[in-house]
Amino acid sequence: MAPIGVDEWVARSGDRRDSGWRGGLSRIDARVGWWPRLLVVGLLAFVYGEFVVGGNVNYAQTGFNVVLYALLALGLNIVVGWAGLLDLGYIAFFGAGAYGYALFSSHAFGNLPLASGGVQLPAVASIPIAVAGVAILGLLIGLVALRLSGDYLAIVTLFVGQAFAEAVNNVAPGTLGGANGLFGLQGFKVGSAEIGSTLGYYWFAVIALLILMALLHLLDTSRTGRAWRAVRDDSLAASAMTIPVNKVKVMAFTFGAIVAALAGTIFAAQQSSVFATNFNAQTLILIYACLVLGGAGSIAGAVLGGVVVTVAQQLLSSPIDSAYLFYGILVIVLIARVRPWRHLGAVVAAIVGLGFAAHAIVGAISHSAVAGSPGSAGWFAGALRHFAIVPRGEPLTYGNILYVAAIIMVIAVVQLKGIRRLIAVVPTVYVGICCWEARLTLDPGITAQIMIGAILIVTMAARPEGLLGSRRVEVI
Amino acid sequence: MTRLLELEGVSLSFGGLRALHALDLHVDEHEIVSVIGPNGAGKSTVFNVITGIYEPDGDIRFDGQSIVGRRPHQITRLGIARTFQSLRLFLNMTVKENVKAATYGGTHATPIESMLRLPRARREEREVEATAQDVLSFFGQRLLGYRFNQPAYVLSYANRRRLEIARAMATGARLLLLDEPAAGMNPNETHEITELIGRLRDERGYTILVIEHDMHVVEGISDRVVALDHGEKLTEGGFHEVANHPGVIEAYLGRNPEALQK
Amino acid sequence: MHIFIQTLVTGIVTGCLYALIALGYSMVYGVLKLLNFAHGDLYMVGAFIGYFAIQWFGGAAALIIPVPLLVIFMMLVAGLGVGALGVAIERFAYRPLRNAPRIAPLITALGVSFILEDSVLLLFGGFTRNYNAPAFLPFTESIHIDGVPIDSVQIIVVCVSLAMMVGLRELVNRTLFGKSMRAVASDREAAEMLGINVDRTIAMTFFIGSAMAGVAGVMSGLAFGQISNIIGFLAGLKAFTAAVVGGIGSIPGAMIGGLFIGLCESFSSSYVSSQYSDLIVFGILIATMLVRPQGVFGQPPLQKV
Amino acid sequence: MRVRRILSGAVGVMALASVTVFGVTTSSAHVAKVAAAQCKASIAIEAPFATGPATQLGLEQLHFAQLAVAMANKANGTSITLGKDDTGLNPSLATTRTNSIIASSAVAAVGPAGSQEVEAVGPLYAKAGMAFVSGSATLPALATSGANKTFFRVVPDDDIQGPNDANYIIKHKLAPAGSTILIVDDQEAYSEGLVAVMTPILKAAGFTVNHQSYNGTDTGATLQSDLSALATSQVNSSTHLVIVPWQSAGNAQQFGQTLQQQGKTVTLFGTDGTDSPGQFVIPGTYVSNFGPDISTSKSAVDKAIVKGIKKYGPYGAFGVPTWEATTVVMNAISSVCKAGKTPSRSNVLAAVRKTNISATQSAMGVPIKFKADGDLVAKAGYLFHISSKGTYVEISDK
Repeated sequence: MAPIGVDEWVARSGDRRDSGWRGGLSRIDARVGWWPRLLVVGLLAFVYGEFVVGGNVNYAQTGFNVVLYALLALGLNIVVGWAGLLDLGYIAFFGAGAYGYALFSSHAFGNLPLASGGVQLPAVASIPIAVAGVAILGLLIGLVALRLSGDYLAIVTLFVGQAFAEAVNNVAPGTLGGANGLFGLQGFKVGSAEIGSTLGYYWFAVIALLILMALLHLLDTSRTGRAWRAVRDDSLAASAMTIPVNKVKVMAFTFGAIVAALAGTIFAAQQSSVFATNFNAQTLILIYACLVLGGAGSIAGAVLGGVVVTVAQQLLSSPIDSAYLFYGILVIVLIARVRPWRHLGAVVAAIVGLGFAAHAIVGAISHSAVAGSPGSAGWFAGALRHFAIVPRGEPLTYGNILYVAAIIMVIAVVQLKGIRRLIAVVPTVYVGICCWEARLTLDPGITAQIMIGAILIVTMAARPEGLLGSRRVEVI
Repeated sequence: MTRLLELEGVSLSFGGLRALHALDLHVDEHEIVSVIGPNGAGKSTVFNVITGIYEPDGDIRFDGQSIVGRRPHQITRLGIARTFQSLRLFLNMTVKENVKAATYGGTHATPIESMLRLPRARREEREVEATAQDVLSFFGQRLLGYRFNQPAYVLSYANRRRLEIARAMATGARLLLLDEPAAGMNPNETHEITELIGRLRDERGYTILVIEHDMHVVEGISDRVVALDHGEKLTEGGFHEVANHPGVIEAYLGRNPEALQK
Repeated sequence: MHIFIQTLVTGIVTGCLYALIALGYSMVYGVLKLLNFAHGDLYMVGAFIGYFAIQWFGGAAALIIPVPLLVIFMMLVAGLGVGALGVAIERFAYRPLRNAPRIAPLITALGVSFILEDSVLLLFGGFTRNYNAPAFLPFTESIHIDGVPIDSVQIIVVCVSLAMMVGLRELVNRTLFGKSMRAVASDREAAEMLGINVDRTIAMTFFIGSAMAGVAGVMSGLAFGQISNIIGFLAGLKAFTAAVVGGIGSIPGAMIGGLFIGLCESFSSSYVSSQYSDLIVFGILIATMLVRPQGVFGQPPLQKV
Repeated sequence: MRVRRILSGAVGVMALASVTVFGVTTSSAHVAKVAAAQCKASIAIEAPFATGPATQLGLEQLHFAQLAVAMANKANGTSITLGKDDTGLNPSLATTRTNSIIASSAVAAVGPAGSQEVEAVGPLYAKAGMAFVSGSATLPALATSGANKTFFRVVPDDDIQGPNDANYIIKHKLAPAGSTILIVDDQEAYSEGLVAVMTPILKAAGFTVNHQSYNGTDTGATLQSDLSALATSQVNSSTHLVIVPWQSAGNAQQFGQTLQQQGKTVTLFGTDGTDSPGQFVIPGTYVSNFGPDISTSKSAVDKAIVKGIKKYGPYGAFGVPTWEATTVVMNAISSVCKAGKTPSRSNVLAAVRKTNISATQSAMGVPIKFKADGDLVAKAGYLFHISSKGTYVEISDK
């Protein structure tokens, strides 16, 4: 028997969790060091850029956006994930970085006496200038934020972010361009060499990302990283353990700002223009989505979040791809939630049966009620033609009714238990499919937003700590 | 014997409520002093003013220099570390990280140095690692081995108390303030803690100021006992004289001396 | 003088609406410590319900029922509908996260806001609709103060808002529900142990808060005409400012804060520039927070060591 | 039990993988094959029809474009498809959309609607050598700056509309000589541009010009306090005319109502951005536009359009130019086909440059012929007066 005070249950808790294939993975995971993982990330990025993109601007753009959001999430992770400061003004640093770069690489100063024709510094000069400027901004805001904690901090920073957008929109329109923003920026340029293509910026961003991941990992496992997390868990205890809480907090703000600013400069150079609307609450929410979906507090999580959110958005923006995403998620959810297998089989069979039956009946009554073509293309569009009920033309009203119905049914399914739920799933899925084919595919842009919102809610309900995040206990 | 800690006419009041009143208290090098008193007597408040969480009137000197008005982390750097009655570990950090975090004040590598793992950063990391090992090993069986890399929140209550002490040790302090180290422990664990506190002084040379309710522990460890009530010192001296001091008995349990005798 | 009074009137009218929305924010924050970013969108939904109520009864130009009846009906339907919606959201989105890390419900709230805004966009399209209230509540029926006309809509807005605020105060201070709400706000676990039905209390809080936002939506439609699926965000932001300035979690705070923000806005745009009014309001907020983080009426959070 | 879990996990992973693979490998919107036999191609329209402050305008443009595609396909025997991209009148959104259009197989584009959007995407299209024809971007610099080499527009720019309006105001004494004219911009490129053009002309005519601005992106109560502040403190007894060159007809309507409600009697003068019989109906208002009112026109084309567009309900003057712009692109493609070539970006661009539509064939009432910089050769402008019943009446004499 173990000596008193050694509690076996706790001691073994680790081993208990390690069972099944997940356990296997996590054991492997535990053995691998940090730099092999980094290599894997780099390899994936290389494969995508080298073989997948293949000159397609759209893919290059997607890849760039992924890396950009990963960068932003990394920076946010310092402030939110490690130091535990709920900074809703993060977007301001991103914006400041972008505008900083824009000012030194465009005609912006053209209408000032000192620099007619504008300031056109090379990237090696303008990036450090912009980043340093923003670092100072972060320092100042950090100093101000010291007086606040928790939600109050969140509130003030939220308005700092809003104020930034308002300011660039209204102040000095001659220089900042007001609502028209600044455009015609020169790209990253050293001497005569200039990054011209989106793919070029993709590579640049990837390198920046890899370097940052390495540096931040080393920082996280150093005294500074420990201090940040200590302050997050209990700032009072931290201060009683020789940690200068305020200094540490300001440091976190500044580092977050620096990363955001770097991302901002890359963003501005790639878009070759900046607009106040690039830095609105919408973008902030997406960055938070990346971080929280991936798992706040984990570097890999932040990056994964960036991938998931951006790719999801990209897929959702085109009817064909979004169909794959939609049905893919549907399948995965069914597999994951409906156990055991015979139930799954029964449900799927029931859905298919219901579909063709309903289609046949409605078709018999009125042909035009099923004459419409499903919104999604691809190999299964043909099958869907005899499955989903889609009236002729653009059946908006019909689709809207289905949409509302689908939402209500989903809510109902969540409420039901056991066999009732199993039964309710069948019509819900079918209505969902019909709604998707008849309505949601007509407005990809809107659908994307709705799906993102849904993904956020579901993830938070299923796994509040995010995909790669570790479970947190909080003393409130 | 040199005076390590000295409180002189320390008073503190929250709005109208008077938490401490003209309190004099001193702790000598290598001494174990217990502070006793009924709930709300102001024991924890004493710790809070010493560690700089509240700023009192009067003077507090540590090793001869006044520490009133300094920030908590500065005071800890000078060599006063504490544990909390309501456990305040960094629950989401591993056991080892909890201890390492407490070495922040003792190390100086800048973030840049840490990022690039420059020589100073490497050296300090090694030292920190050693400190952590050393401090944790002090608790023998209890905190050793497989538990180092588990988050603190999986620890049992007793082990959380141990970890708090370990954390305090890692700050490199000379004076430990232990706030009810035996609270909520079973008799065996209580017994261990009593031994442990003794060893802290004898093996590690710490000076210890401890708040404790459990009279067995107090009796077992104290060189000197200070009794507080309503933020004022009732009496101080050896355990038995304090325990039999009528004021103390009354303060504790009105008119029922038996409880303290056994 | 004329300008001053006119500005004052505008400020009070907009301020009342901000106050109504702010109340919801404040109540929800009080019981759940949750910044419910979806609240502004509830107000937007209310505005739409009101609009469709008008269409239902023949449209602004050709109403088939007496105007007072219509106004009451709109507010009733919007209040109940949005209230129910609020309860549903709490039940399905927030309740599962009661004990999750603080950031989780925040993100969920953002998700809900996405879904509300874009569902309305999907169902009704993004173009602005107009209540066209003057058609049935003409400006001509108005009283004048020093040449400043105050029309029936403005009077309705102010009266209804005040009535609701007073009602809410009574509800919170006098009734059993009010007591249990305050209990839950101060300590949920303890309240639960004392046999208070926490779930029902929270649901009720959401209902009342959301209902007020819904009514506010209808009145803003009446007063300003234009509604679209994006009016929620800015209104929510401003109301939120109001709640914070007044002291988030405090009901009188929300009322005063709302009026304060409304007046700030109208005066800054009248006397400084409409261009910078938002900046000025945000400035005020940040200043308030730094001078008095817990807001004007809020209690400072106490720390136990 | 464990086996089952492993299986389920594996299946899940595979499903996810397949999803992403499919997703990444299937290209995005606007897919269309170009076959030599029949004249097939795809074009795209960028308009703010789903999001942003001007969805009314955007929907109108979308509908007229769809109509134009249908009509031209029928007339020319082509089968050209139209991809629709919503830009929310937002430059950054327009930039992303344009990138995906350029990545697609579209050979030319219609739109975008806003001048600030064109400023953002013009260089991108120029780089891709792809023609884009806007029906509403009127900022003069767009053509003259030389940054947008593949930009065309079927509408006269502000240097024509602005002076037209100012001169009309002067000529017809919409405000008594020497009185104050309030002109308010909504902080958009479009608005600020017009203000810059009109102000000096009005000043020269002896008016006192009071230039104010408000945040056009505000909504609800905030917008209201902006507008009523303008009405309260800027419209005084000496102000008789208020010019509102805004992009949102709804805001103009709300401003008009605020003025009425405050008992201020002034004349409003709106520009093309506010031209919307569905939304901006303050009686006695003047609204200028670059498009004619085709509803009363006798010409065959106009009749056909009116007939075709009926099902979409009320429309303003934004549809017609977009119809024209789309038709320009459609005709260019069919001319390429007639020449026996398969439509490509370069040859379509060339064909668009050579566009020559006679006044009778165009819905704009003027011949469509482009200068080198993409501007119209013809200068035309139209003016409407809103009757007491809230209907738009075209003013013939300018």
